[in-house]
Amino acid sequence: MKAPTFLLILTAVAAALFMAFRLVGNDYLFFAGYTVLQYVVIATAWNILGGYCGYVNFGSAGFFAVGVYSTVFFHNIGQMVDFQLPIPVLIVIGGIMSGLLGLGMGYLTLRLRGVFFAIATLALLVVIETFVVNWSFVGGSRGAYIIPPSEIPILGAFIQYLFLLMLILVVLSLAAARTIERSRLGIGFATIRDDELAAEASGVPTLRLKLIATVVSGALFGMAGAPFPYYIGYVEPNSAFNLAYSVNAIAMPMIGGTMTWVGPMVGALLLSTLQQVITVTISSAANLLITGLLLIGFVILAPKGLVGLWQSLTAGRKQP
Amino acid sequence: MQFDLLINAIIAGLMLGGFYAAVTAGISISFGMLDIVNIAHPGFIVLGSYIAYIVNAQFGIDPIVIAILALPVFFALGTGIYGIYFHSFEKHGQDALRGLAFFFGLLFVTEVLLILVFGVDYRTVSTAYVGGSLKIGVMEFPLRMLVPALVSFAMFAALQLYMSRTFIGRAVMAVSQDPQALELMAVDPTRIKRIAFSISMATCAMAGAFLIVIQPVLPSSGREYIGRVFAICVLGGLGSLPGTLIAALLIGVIESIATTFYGPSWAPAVSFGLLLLTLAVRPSGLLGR
Amino acid sequence: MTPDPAHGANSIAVEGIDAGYGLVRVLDDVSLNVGSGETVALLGTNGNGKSTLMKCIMGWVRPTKGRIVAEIDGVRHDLTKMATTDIVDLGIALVPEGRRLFPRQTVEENLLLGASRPKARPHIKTNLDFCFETFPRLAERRGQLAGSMSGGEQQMLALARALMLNPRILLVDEPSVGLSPLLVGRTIDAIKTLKEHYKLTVLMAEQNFTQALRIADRGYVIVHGKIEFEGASADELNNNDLIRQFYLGM
Amino acid sequence: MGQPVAEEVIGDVPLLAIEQLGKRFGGFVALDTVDLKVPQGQRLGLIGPNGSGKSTLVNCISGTLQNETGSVSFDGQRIDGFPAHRRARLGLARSFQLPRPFRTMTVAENVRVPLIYTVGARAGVHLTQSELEDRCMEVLSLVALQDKANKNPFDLTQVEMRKLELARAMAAEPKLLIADESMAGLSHSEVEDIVALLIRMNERGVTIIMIEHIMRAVMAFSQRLVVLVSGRKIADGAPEDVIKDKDVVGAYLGT
Amino acid sequence: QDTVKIGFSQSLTGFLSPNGKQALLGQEIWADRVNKAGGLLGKKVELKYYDDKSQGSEVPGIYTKLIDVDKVDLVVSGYASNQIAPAMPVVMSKKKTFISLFGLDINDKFKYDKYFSIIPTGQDTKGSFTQGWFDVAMQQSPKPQTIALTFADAEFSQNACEGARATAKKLNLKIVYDKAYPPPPKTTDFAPIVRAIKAENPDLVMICSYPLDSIGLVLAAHEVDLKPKMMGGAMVGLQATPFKDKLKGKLNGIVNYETWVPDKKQMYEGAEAFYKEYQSRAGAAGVDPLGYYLGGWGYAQMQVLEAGIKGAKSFDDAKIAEYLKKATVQTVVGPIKFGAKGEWADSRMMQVQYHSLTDAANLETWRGMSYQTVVDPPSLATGKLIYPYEKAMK
Ligand SMILES: Nc1ncnc2c1ncn2[C@@H]1O[C@H](COP(=O)(O)OP(=O)(O)OP(=O)(O)O)[C@@H](O)[C@H]1O
Ligand SMILES: Nc1ncnc2c1ncn2[C@@H]1O[C@H](COP(=O)(O)OP(=O)(O)OP(=O)(O)O)[C@@H](O)[C@H]1O
Ligand SMILES: CC(C)C[C@H](N)C(=O)O
Ligand SMILES: [Mg+2]
Ligand SMILES: [Mg+2]
Repeated sequence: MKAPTFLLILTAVAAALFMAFRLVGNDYLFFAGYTVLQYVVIATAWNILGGYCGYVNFGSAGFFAVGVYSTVFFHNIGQMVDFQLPIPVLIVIGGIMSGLLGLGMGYLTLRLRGVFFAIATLALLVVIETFVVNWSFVGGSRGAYIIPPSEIPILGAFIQYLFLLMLILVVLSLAAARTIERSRLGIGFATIRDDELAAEASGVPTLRLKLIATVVSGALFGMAGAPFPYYIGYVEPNSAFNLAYSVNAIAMPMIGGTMTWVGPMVGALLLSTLQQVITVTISSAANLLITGLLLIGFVILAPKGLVGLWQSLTAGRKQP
Repeated sequence: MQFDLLINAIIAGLMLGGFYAAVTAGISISFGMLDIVNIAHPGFIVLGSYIAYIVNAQFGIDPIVIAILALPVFFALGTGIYGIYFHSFEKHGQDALRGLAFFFGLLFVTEVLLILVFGVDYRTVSTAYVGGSLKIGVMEFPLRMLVPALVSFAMFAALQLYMSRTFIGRAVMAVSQDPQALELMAVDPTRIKRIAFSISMATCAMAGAFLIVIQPVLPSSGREYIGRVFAICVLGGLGSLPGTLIAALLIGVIESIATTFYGPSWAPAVSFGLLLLTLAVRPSGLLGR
Repeated sequence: MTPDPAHGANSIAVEGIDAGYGLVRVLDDVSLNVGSGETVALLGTNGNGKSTLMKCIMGWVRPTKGRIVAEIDGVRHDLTKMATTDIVDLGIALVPEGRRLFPRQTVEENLLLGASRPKARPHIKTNLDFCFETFPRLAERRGQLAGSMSGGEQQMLALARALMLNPRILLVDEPSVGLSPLLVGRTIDAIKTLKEHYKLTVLMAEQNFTQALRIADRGYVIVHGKIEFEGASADELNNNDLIRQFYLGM
Repeated sequence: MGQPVAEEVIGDVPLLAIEQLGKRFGGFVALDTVDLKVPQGQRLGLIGPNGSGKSTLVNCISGTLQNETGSVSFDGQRIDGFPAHRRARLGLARSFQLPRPFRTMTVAENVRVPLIYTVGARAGVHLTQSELEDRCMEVLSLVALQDKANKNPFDLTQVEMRKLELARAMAAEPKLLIADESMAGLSHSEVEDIVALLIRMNERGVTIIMIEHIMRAVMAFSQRLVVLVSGRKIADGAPEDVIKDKDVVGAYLGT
Repeated sequence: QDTVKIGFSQSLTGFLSPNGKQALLGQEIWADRVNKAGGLLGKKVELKYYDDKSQGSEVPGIYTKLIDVDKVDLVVSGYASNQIAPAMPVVMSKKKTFISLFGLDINDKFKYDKYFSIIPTGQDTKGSFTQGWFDVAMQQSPKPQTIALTFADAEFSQNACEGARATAKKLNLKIVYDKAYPPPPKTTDFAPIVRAIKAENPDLVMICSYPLDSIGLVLAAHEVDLKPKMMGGAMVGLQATPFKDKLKGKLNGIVNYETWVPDKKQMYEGAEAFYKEYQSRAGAAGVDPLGYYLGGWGYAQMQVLEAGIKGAKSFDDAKIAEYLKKATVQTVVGPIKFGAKGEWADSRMMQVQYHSLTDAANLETWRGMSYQTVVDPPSLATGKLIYPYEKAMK
């Protein structure tokens, strides 16, 4: 399937989904759906660096939060000059901010391999969080209120607008991930994951590709985070830098499969939907327990994720 | 006056560092020596805290004594977990990422079990030395920090002796470098890893007791330590217990001085910034080989 | 100082083994034996299966056919299905291809690791003294990390580490790899010294046949996983056409 | 046997010029002031005992390692300091002694990588998808791996893995190809195949440096033979002369 | 349909859960009582709640689900600011009346006309946590001159400290130390903070802290021998029974805010019965055994809603809000009258001083008033402040 065709189909699916949701006409679907979609973008973002290039980012929450706080920052500026940027613009800005952070992180840490890289991203997360906590313009530790309008022309409820934006982000990020995966860039990424020395010897500019990956991945995280203040209405560092983002960003691709764009999406849809469902059915610690058990179960029983499981089921038994 | 402050800031930092060292000791073994990214380690430390809590509440035994009694329990727990880890991952070749996810899952499961058994309230222990403090000249040693720090130093000394003086200990230090070559020394690398991992889990009993002596504990308390624990381990240099101890003391002292003189708000950035810097300049850590 | 003398014969017999990796068969019906107290050379250029044979003896690679029997202090053991650690425990030590030192451990730590074998523990001190006496270089560098030593020093360390096991039978896989010609000679000499001191039975895989034959009692030539030639004496090997053909490409 | 080409004969700028190259690992000197000039179109054999620094030399030329002293020039341009991928794009390809295939890719994809990132990245070249496919299969058939195009490298035998290693280097359409022990473990006829293949490539104008222990192959292939011992060049000249050289016999073949 | 559904999110796991669960028990006891008495306007009450895991990001989804899917008739908030604020946009867009529990100054930003706050802070929300503390301090002699402020890097403590800072300035107290610290577990050892404060030798030490830091700071103060003339202020956590049990004698002398104490004057109608029931059920629910801090308040929150419904004789949000704006509601924690922004018309925040505690203190001690004196406001006072701090320490 050519990329434009794919984009078209994806858009059609998204549009159908949106219309179906509207038909049901219940805001909760949009709220829950927003969270699920947000995780699809986050898992896809993580996978571009983690799954395609093999560099594990522990600090996903930091990138997400930079998107969140870029919106808070421009919102607060907007309060002062009495002009608010529209959310799509804020998403683009959030993406740029997190992309820049990705670039910085790349330069600082990409010469580190394996766990050292992972630990460095974790350290970066703490440093950014401390910075935000101490930056009173964006609310510091006390948090910031971003009061969303409750209605919006044409669409009606504001959450539908946010949902639609996130849906567009999902379409874009999946299309981006798929395009990368099938492009020469994707092949380059895969060589980095497999063997950096051999990649260099085959002409792959590994450092540049890794920087591209950190920037693209960072930008997607940031874009996922940018509308969040409007979703939650009140942001404080604990909710923006929540460990759940870092954990889910890794867990979802792991459960779905890290080799293709489908894996993170499937993992995010599954895990995040499950988390939503559990939150509203068994109101207790069961949520964590199930995330934990699923994670353990999947990595033990389906090492290549759901996608890998599916592939080996459809491909039939291979010769020993 | 300023001089008093500095001296006491350093002392407080060293004691805090002693505690950090205890929290990191197990990671230094499992992650540093065995290449097992046991991100659930802090979760098991909290489990150690709860065991100290429950026994302390029932029988009034000192939490650190309880920890020592609980060592075999944690050792056995480690043996069990390593068994699962080995059969699911290590046997089929290393896959650090999947192992990581496994331990993430384990962290959650431990946390939930604690919630289910003990509820969500803060838990504390009562011991004679909480609140008291030893004074030598201008120097002050709050016993609540001093006792854990001293026991932690003793634990480090014991671990280091074990690692450097015994056959198993030496094998532990070598096992991740070339497990197959160990077989040529008539040593079963899997057994060595199992023992080492069990030891690393046993340290959770101690660190858990220290934690609950120093502050009240919640089932989710462990999460916040993940970053710090790995940071100290990497800063010190993988696989080096003395390195871990030094890094822990360094972080403790830096945080304490930053807190005393510059306001505590920036302390986390200082220590993690230091880690970033160290990684950029010397990726193998302070005492990395 | 001589460690406790051998109480009986120490020998190895490889009986018609096939072995390989996955689908690739590397060894094809290989048989050889090393008699008690002998030094036998296993000759062959790269990739002919020397190391694979060594791995079979040590239990790292399982033969698909045939068996391997060792006699230690006069007691026979079938090695074919034994675990590597148990084989080592019997008293068979291997100086592996690529040396396989623990690079981030010091020289001394590496040596002490060699003494992990329970039966070697009582002799640590005498063995260590002997190692340092034979390789004074190691004594000088006992605190240095093994990975930072030169190839020759590493080879000495690997040999010394194997001896810390207090073995009866010593297998050496290409001791000359990575060594300068001068060091090759010295290392080969050292093997001889050690063998005599410990009354060892030695099987040595080598490409450098001239050096190998200086100390070998006899030898086998392995070509593409088959024993192509068996020389009952060093001379017989020295003057063989096959060898000239394989080694010099003439 | 090809005619010996001694260095003095070379008029033009050599394709590869190495001057006073040095490399150490910690305290260990792996390469000690090596000089080597390779003219365009030559078939050079490089031999030396294990650990003599051959692979290290290849690494320094190809950029996998950076040399500490001396210089490396390629096609008239100083290239030391260049990252490996830039050198690859300039036309410098190498195979690895221990095969390093891209594990998660098929054999064909392995070969496609240099086609995209080396050939495709050169100025003025644009490969369409079908050209890419064609070239990929062409290279694979050179080493008789066309039937395994869609296999995973792990399904290959050691021998096929080596061929893949070589194919990947050839796919880069290099001016200079360095084959580091590509034949270890190959059978007689396979060795002959590979030698013939390398000679064919050479006839198309590719300069080749072959590192090998198999003397039969070395003698059949080389127009010139260089011997490295302990990081030093101890002999350089026509193969027939070099193997008779006393030092060489002493150091490499053993006395 | 003969039930009325009341929905809310509650922190049942995560770091706020000790308080969240305590409040939930209060809410459940209320529902049981109402149902036993025949329900509200003839309908049985059903509580519908979900765990927000102490994470604000869960809250918007929960409230939309409650309103749109579960079709609850009414909503109230969970505990506390961090979960109340994220619910506001949703609640506002659905035009629901919202009775919040222990949110600090939430409606300042939203200005929602159907918001009612259950927290005894009065109109000066930030200042009232510590106003009484300053009032008693300034009556003492020698009159305090200097003050140190230390507070956790978190929204509540920042706000409370902001109020305290303003008051201190108004009173011309010299601020000699004014620094935030990251709350635990980011900060493990509080001795350096306390020592830095001690070095400034302040007369007053105002602490705005969360539970873990409250404990850490009290212990560190003892270890370092910090003895200002008065210490305490807005320390969350000291009100909870497990923490009192942990600190015992080390609490002596501290003057801290309190929201309800089992003093005769505060035994409002229904209080005795409620706490009796709470305490009999606390063990099974695994929460604070006494429930003085949030159990009663969770109950009171629902009593306010109950009063609204009964007063409006309707479940209609607008009518309930209309009624509540004017009414004075009697609850187990006292009469509540709302003023501007839905905050209380008048503050009833107390300052309590702990004293005469020994290691023998136990649940029975905490049950009563023997160890604490209400020193402010005068209307609720049960005794005089022991001043300076050191005198009360023994
Ligand atoms: N782990 C392995 N997996 C697959 N094939 C292997 C493996 N190890 C060795 N081989 C192959 O088996 C064959 C014999 O290898 P072996 O190492 O036994 O040879 P050798 O005679 O010791 O050579 P060398 O001089 O290189 O050490 C070679 O073709 C080699 O490529
Ligand atoms: N990364 C490294 N770190 C330390 N030492 C190294 C490194 N790479 C190579 N060496 C050492 O440098 C020396 C030369 O190695 P090199 O691989 O170049 O030898 P070679 O001539 O290719 O040998 P072979 O015929 O075995 O392939 C060896 O002693 C080797 O151990
Ligand atoms: C102490 C309470 C009145 C405030 C509460 N802890 C909050 O976060 O808002
Ligand atoms: Mg070999
Ligand atoms: Mg080589």
